[in-house]
Amino acid sequence: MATFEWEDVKIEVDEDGFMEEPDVWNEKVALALASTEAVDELTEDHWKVVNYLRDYYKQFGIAPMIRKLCKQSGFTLKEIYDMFPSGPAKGACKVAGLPKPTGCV
Amino acid sequence: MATFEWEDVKIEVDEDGFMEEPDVWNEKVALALASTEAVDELTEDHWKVVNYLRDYYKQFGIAPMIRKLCKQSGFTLKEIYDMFPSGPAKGACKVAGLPKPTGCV
Amino acid sequence: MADDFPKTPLIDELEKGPWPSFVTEIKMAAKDNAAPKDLLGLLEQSYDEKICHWKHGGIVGVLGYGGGVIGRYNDLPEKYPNISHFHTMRINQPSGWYYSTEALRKVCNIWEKHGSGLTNMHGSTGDIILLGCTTDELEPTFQDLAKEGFDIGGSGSDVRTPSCCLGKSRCEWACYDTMAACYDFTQEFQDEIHRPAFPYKFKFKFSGCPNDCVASIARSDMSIIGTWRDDIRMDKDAITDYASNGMDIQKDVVDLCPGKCIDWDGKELSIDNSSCLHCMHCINAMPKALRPGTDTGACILLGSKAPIIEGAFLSSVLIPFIKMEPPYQEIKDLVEEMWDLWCEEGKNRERIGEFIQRMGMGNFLEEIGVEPVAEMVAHPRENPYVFYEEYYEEDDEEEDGD
Amino acid sequence: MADDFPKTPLIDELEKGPWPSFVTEIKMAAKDNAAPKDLLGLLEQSYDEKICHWKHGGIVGVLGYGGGVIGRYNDLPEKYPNISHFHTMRINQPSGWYYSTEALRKVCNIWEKHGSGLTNMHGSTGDIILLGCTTDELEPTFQDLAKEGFDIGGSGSDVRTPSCCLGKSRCEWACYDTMAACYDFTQEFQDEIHRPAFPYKFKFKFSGCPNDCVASIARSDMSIIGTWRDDIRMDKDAITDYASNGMDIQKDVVDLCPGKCIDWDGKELSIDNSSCLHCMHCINAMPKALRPGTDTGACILLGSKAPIIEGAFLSSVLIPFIKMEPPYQEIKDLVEEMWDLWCEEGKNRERIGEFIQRMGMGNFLEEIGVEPVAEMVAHPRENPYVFYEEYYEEDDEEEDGD
Amino acid sequence: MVDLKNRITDIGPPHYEQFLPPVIKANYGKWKYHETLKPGVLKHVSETGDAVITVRAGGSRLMSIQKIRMICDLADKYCGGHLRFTSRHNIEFMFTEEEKIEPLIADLKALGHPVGGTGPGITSIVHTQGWIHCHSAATDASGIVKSVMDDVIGHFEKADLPAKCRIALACCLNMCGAVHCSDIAILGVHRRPPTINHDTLRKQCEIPNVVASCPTAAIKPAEVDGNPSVEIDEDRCMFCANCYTVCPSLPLNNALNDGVSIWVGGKVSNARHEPMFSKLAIPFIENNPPRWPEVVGAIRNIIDVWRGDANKYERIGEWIERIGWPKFFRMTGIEFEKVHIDDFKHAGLTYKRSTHLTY
Amino acid sequence: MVDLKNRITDIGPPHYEQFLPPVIKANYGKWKYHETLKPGVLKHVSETGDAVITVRAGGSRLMSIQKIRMICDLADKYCGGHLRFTSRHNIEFMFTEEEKIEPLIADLKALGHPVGGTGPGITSIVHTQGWIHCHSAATDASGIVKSVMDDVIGHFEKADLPAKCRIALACCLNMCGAVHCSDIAILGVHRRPPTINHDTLRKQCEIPNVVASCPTAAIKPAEVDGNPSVEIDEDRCMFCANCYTVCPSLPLNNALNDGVSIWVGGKVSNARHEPMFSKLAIPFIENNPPRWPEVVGAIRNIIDVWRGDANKYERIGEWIERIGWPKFFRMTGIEFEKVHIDDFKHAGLTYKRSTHLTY
Ligand code: SRM
Ligand code: SRM
Ligand code: SRM
Ligand code: SRM
Ligand code: SF4
Ligand code: SF4
Ligand code: SF4
Ligand code: SF4
Ligand code: SF4
Ligand code: SF4
Ligand code: SF4
Ligand code: SF4
Repeated sequence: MATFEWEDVKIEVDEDGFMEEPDVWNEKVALALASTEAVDELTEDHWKVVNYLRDYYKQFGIAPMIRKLCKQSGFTLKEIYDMFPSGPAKGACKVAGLPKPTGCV
Repeated sequence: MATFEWEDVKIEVDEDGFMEEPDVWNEKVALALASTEAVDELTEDHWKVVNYLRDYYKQFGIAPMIRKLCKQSGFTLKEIYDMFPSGPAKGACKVAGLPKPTGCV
Repeated sequence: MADDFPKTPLIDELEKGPWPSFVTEIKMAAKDNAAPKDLLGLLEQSYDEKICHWKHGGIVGVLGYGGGVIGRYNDLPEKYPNISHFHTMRINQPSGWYYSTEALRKVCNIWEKHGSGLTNMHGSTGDIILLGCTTDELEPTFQDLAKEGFDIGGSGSDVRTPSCCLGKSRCEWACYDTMAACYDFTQEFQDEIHRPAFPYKFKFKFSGCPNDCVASIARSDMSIIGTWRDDIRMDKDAITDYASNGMDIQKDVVDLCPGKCIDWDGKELSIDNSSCLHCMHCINAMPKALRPGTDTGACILLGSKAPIIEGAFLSSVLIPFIKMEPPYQEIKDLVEEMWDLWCEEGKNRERIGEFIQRMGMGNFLEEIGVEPVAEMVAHPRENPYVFYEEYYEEDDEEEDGD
Repeated sequence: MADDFPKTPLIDELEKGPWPSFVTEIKMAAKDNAAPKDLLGLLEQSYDEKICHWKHGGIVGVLGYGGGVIGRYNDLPEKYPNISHFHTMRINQPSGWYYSTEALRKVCNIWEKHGSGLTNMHGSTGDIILLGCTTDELEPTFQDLAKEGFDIGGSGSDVRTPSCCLGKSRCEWACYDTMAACYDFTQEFQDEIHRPAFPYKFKFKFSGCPNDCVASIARSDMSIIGTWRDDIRMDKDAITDYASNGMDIQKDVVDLCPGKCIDWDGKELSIDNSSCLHCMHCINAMPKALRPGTDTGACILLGSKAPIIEGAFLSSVLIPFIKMEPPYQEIKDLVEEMWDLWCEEGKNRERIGEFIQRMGMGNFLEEIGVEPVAEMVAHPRENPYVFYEEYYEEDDEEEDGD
Repeated sequence: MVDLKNRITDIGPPHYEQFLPPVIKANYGKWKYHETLKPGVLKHVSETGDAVITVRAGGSRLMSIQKIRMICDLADKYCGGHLRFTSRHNIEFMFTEEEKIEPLIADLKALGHPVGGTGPGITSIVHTQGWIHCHSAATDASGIVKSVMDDVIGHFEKADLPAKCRIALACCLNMCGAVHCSDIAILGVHRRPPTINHDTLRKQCEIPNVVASCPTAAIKPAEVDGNPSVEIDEDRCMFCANCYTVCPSLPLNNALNDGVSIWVGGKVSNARHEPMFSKLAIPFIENNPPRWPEVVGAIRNIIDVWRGDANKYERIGEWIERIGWPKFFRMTGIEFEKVHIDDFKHAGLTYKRSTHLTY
Repeated sequence: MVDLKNRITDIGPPHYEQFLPPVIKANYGKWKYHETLKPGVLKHVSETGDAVITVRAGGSRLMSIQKIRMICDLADKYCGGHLRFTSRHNIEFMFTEEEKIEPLIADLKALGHPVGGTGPGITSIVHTQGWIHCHSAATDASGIVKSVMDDVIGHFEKADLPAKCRIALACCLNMCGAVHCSDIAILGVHRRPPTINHDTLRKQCEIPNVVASCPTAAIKPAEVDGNPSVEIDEDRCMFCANCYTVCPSLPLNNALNDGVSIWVGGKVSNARHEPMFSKLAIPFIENNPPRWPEVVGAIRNIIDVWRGDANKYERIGEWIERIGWPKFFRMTGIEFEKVHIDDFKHAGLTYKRSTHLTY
């Protein structure tokens, strides 16, 4: 466990930089986390992805499968990688404050 | 479908003498049906079996397995055959106004 | 009476041809009996409409018994009143299906008096099937038969009528006395045959050797199949005779031996009996030369059945070898043991084979107190999903159950 | 530096004995690098405590890729700080694992600069495994490697690094060019290798003949195994040589042929090629005399995997025979077809083999537009539970779907 | 009223010993070997030197008491009043004098009963009730059996096949004919999901049992017109009729859709190969009474192809195992279809998991 | 900051052609036959008359860059700067001059790398990470492998077995070593149900996925101390660790209970017999580092018994199929136990469904 600071944000993160306490997520935190994933700013498109992930997670308790994410958000996988260079799992889920994806490694 | 009459009881029965409308069952009907199954009178023991069958059916929507019937009612299978010579399925279930047992033939 | 037979152009076609005709049989019976006559009409109608006209179920019987009669009503009772009731009775055949004509004629007479005059000799479980009578005639038929020494067989969730190959009565290969064992078990379990109390049916079949002439491995919850443990008996001269009579021993015997344990050098046959799988093939092929050994007994297998519901099963080995001597107590004890378990934990309409599979054979064996042996499996497990039953706790000295 | 190695009496035992020692390798690397030194300590502790000290998961990677790096942290970072991060990178090996020393040395140099200096040559999927570096070094390592022409392989729910036997490069039996095909497919599916988007992993393995030297039938979702359709090529003189050199052709070849289609009369070998099962045995046994035919191609099978979760699978036949010619379009189209279906309907962590089994192979074939053929099954169904798909209604003229 | 006290019950079957022919009784357990004098005629020789001749006659299984009496007449005439039936409902006459063989065969012939059924041939077909007595039948039993036997009787009388060929018929998936392990099996199949009689279901059936009966979970409880009943997802139905067995209000019988499927390659004996299940060959043939020519033809075709290609002792399943299923389909001209591929519990194990293929 | 624009990506592996030794390149696709000059040394002859010698050296798989460089030195010295690795991580040196064979072997020996692994013998063990790199390992990989290879190296160098014997190791049920089809497989097993870290589970794991991950439905959602978590029915757990894979808060690793099981009789090739799965031989052996003598001994025993009884070309699974499993257990002295009997999905098909038994 480590503490990650960015501007006035100060959160606990694990070794991979995922939030330890997803409850304290807010939009500022998202910006802070984005900065670690080679995302310079969060555009409307970014937020669309982030919000979809958060909604899905709230409803089902799990992250959506990537195919579903693309379909529902309307972005191709390539576009998602363009937005989040470290990809939907490491990049987008981290920014969205979801638990660290497992299993699919 | 046929009509079966005994004393003042008059009920519709199928070819095997099982009630067509189990809802109209009452104790008098039980006596009437018993008369067709070589049961002369319904003793306390008979009623114990009949009532167990009815209760079980009401609760679970099925007739109990014979093993269960014996265990719960406290009678051996032999005793049940002594009471209901045509046996638990044909004899006791009929008297208790249950649907005709199937499948186990 | 023959001329008031119904018109049956379709099924009349089945009187043609060389094989014995069941239609002719029904007509024969119909000469003296109204029921078969109606049956002809009903059958013709089925042939015309391509559908059967029998209704589901029917629960009728004789007093004191819960099984042995299959109730049956047709769905056109006005049209075919003489078979509006048409129940069959299953009569327990004698071991090996041997009869005196005297006994058979008595059965015929009783059935002439009470029933349709039609039979199946025999049903596929093995009973004499008395095909068709009314509810009222069940009890009288039963009692008349009982007086002649016949009893009713099984139906419903009970022990079904056991059956056996003719075994020692006429077969040189019988490794135990199937007819005696079948009779003994049938008598032992009269109560279980007549008063259904199981989750589902239970069948015994006794075959004298692995040729399995009553198909026990495919059709019985407990299959008792004769076999031997010592060496195949061999008559060398008879082998030479087969060879000189033109038998291709290499091709027809050696190459087909599944144990790959026979050698034929053109003169002498030798068998590595320790690798023999007791399949019977070499013996079947050379009955005058080879015979099973003399340390004979049976292999006991469990669980075969038709496909409803988990799919068809073949029986599988429970006891690789056991001597078969009356009163077969060890086997009977085991049977009681497993019935207790099955009755306690089995689901409705769950055959014992399905039950074993659901609870796991290992657990089943443990419950009935039989040691697992490698003979029970075609091969050990392929998946690593092992229910190891104990584990150590950090502060344990001992092993701990979970 | 060697003298400040941790004390490792347990694992030191593994430096003894004739087989090359991985402990020695770690020590070699530890001479110039702190990470392997910590690894020695950690490993010794594991050996002492009989438990591993790596934590679950870790999600790290390089930019633009979703896979190819396995994140790993130890659970005693204070004690072993130099391996507190110890991620591995999977580097896509060249087809057939051929290298020039020049290229290999470059990889070594890069890994010396950025990583632990430890590798697996190779991982069991086939990659070069660069064993252990910190998060910060991932991207630089990747870019340095890329500059030398190397790229990262698969991990996660993507296409895994394809691999192949050496095929035509050195094997006389290769029925198609495995190395070319493997390279071609790898290039074709770069996106699918690097950006996980499937329900679960998907592996390709290419073997040149049924000997299957990359174990494709056991370890790949799609197994592409070379075979032939025409007659086995035969050099009669070479057969005679084998015989005269003492080979027992009857016992060692004929008797072991699973197609039972070889005859040997002591002089001539003849093969009934229409019954040949293309198992390779006779060819393996007499490489100088027999060879696969010349009408060669591949058999394509689907679905093998390790046991998690439905139990282990072997691949099963999808296309009994297909010519293997670049650009392999027919196969690639089929692959896309089935990925679409699997991605649409597959469950999370459901391999394609499990998916096929869950939806039924018949339905699967229908969806991907492949005709069922008898070659796909070991045998037709044994159970009668057939989903007949259409039935007639009473008032229909036509057949009706339900 | 029945006299409950003095009824005879639980006596079991008569003891077999009283029925044994004297030579059988005398040599019980002493038999040494046998030979086949001609198809349908066996001779068993005892250690004691005694021998018994057996003549096996084809039975029709469904027999009138009139016929049984005629058979008894023959047994009285030739066998001292003894006879037996076999496990496949043939009739066996046993005696010691070889010279009785031909007269008995002639008498049997006159009665319409062929002699045969031994050795590498076809014996009587194990079968079931069909339209004669069962409510569940998707086809008739006796009619098809008669039609097939009329066609293959030559193999009953001559025993001229590579090996035994056991045919069985069951008129529904309950498989009372135990067709699951036969060289050739004829199986009646329904192909239309049950129709629901909501009216009677309520009274006749135990809904939890009905729901539980369905192996594919196609049946769900439902309220219909205010009454408890069930609904069925027809796409999930594979026509096993288990629901019908436990509930009369769910009949599957349907004249337009019922018919017959053909299965091959099962066996029971342990001889050579272990016992095997029958496998699907022809998924569906429409009912075509009275003589089901398509079924008869299909079986004839399978037998002929097998007979032409198999080695001695090779039963149908063993033959197919040697040549492979693809060849079986090629040689018989039967089309391989989607439904041949298993999709029940063990389906995966039936997929071809090797490259052992012929082309 | 990384320069996102100018990064090189998706180039795939280098093309193999540039790495092929000249003789390989020249004769690509033209090979005619091969022979084995001695264990570990193959000679492939081309249609063109060319020939290539291959010397195969045992690799340790886990290699330092230092070692790789030394290997490269040898490849430079003998092979014009080319080398390859095999699908079982051995190292192959290829050249055309037979006289180089012995010097190369001597140099390899000096480096600690034995030559062999061809033909009917033992080659390198396919294995996995174990305590070197994986979180899931129930045993170490490299340590057992080294210990076993030290013991069986004779069969690597001599190829003196009835047939190939492929050994594989996987340190947990994920079976990255793909041990499911090996002649002998060593499999790390957990034997204690997961311990639940309720505290972290809430944050780290997707509970629906965790519940769904368990093949035996042992895991149920539960509230613990007011927080969502799961509970596990320990009796239903068979230690597959699938839950652990999807959720770090459910570790199964346990020093007291982890260990090794031994499996036999699998194969991959289609030669003779179709590919086969490995079957359970020894359910559990405790971890005994650093040299796991019980595991080494168990494998030695199986190899010796097989070697003593098998026919030429008979791999372990083929041998057992011939002699039968009962004999395998009798001959190896391994005890047959309850856990050998399958109780997973296809269990019924693994029961012995015939009387084909030896006594
Ligand atoms: C009469 C007989 C067929 C015949 O014509 O020979 C028969 C007839 C019936 N069988 Fe059977 N079975 C008959 C032997 C068999 C056999 C063969 C055997 O015993 O060797 C089997 C397959 C082996 C087995 O036990 O699995 C058999 C497997 C079934 C099944 C499926 C059982 C299963 O577990 O899969 C049912 C369904 C049921 O029990 O509800 C069944 C149910 C029935 C019922 C009672 C129909 C029903 O669901 O109510 C049939 C009554 C027909 C009628 O109206 O007469 N019958 N049944 C056979 C009994 C005659 C006798 O006693 O000698
Ligand atoms: C590195 C490697 C083992 C090795 O030492 O060689 C490996 C290592 C892991 N495998 Fe694997 N697998 C490796 C080849 C395999 C193979 C063999 C193959 O590809 O031929 C298999 C069996 C074949 C198959 O695909 O089924 C394999 C079947 C699994 C599974 C079970 C998959 C299944 O469907 O049953 C898992 C579990 C998972 O996916 O969550 C798994 C998961 C893992 C993970 C990622 C552990 C996890 O759950 O997170 C391991 C990371 C270890 C580490 O820390 O380095 N690994 N894994 C192999 C990859 C090296 C390479 O890229 O060359
Ligand atoms: C009479 C009968 C037993 C009984 O108690 O009724 C019987 C009697 C004999 N059987 Fe059988 N078998 C009888 C049903 C069976 C069955 C059961 C069945 O068909 O339902 C089988 C298992 C069939 C299967 O595997 O599907 C059976 C499989 C055998 C075999 C093994 C054949 C094989 O190669 O697979 C032999 C050995 C042989 O014929 O070489 C055999 C051999 C014999 C012998 C030679 C035994 C002897 O030494 O006397 C008997 C006369 C042979 C013959 O008919 O050619 N008997 N035999 C049955 C006659 C039925 C009938 O009327 O046709
Ligand atoms: C180099 C390699 C391919 C590669 O691209 O790397 C290879 C190369 C050859 N294999 Fe292999 N096989 C190689 C892995 C395999 C594998 C895969 C595995 O073990 O994981 C198999 C499947 C093993 C299995 O069935 O479990 C394999 C099953 C065979 C067979 C079939 C053996 C059998 O009887 O079952 C042969 C034929 C033979 O040896 O007679 C064969 C034959 C050959 C030949 C003779 C082919 C040829 O003509 O060149 C090659 C040298 C033989 C030798 O080693 O004795 N190769 N071979 C692999 C060497 C691995 C190693 O370092 O030991
Ligand atoms: S099973 Fe064996 S003992 Fe019984 S009749 Fe058949 S061959 Fe004879
Ligand atoms: S009984 Fe069967 S296994 Fe035994 S020797 Fe004879 S043919 Fe071989
Ligand atoms: S799989 Fe066949 S073609 Fe490839 S290396 Fe092995 S033997 Fe040669
Ligand atoms: S390849 Fe195999 S099946 Fe074909 S002839 Fe050779 S040994 Fe027989
Ligand atoms: S097979 Fe079916 S239809 Fe035929 S008798 Fe048995 S239960 Fe009735
Ligand atoms: S016939 Fe079988 S599958 Fe169809 S609804 Fe009834 S029980 Fe279910
Ligand atoms: S087998 Fe298990 S422990 Fe070993 S590397 Fe693979 S996932 Fe890790
Ligand atoms: S280890 Fe496997 S069986 Fe045990 S709880 Fe976890 S997922 Fe379930």
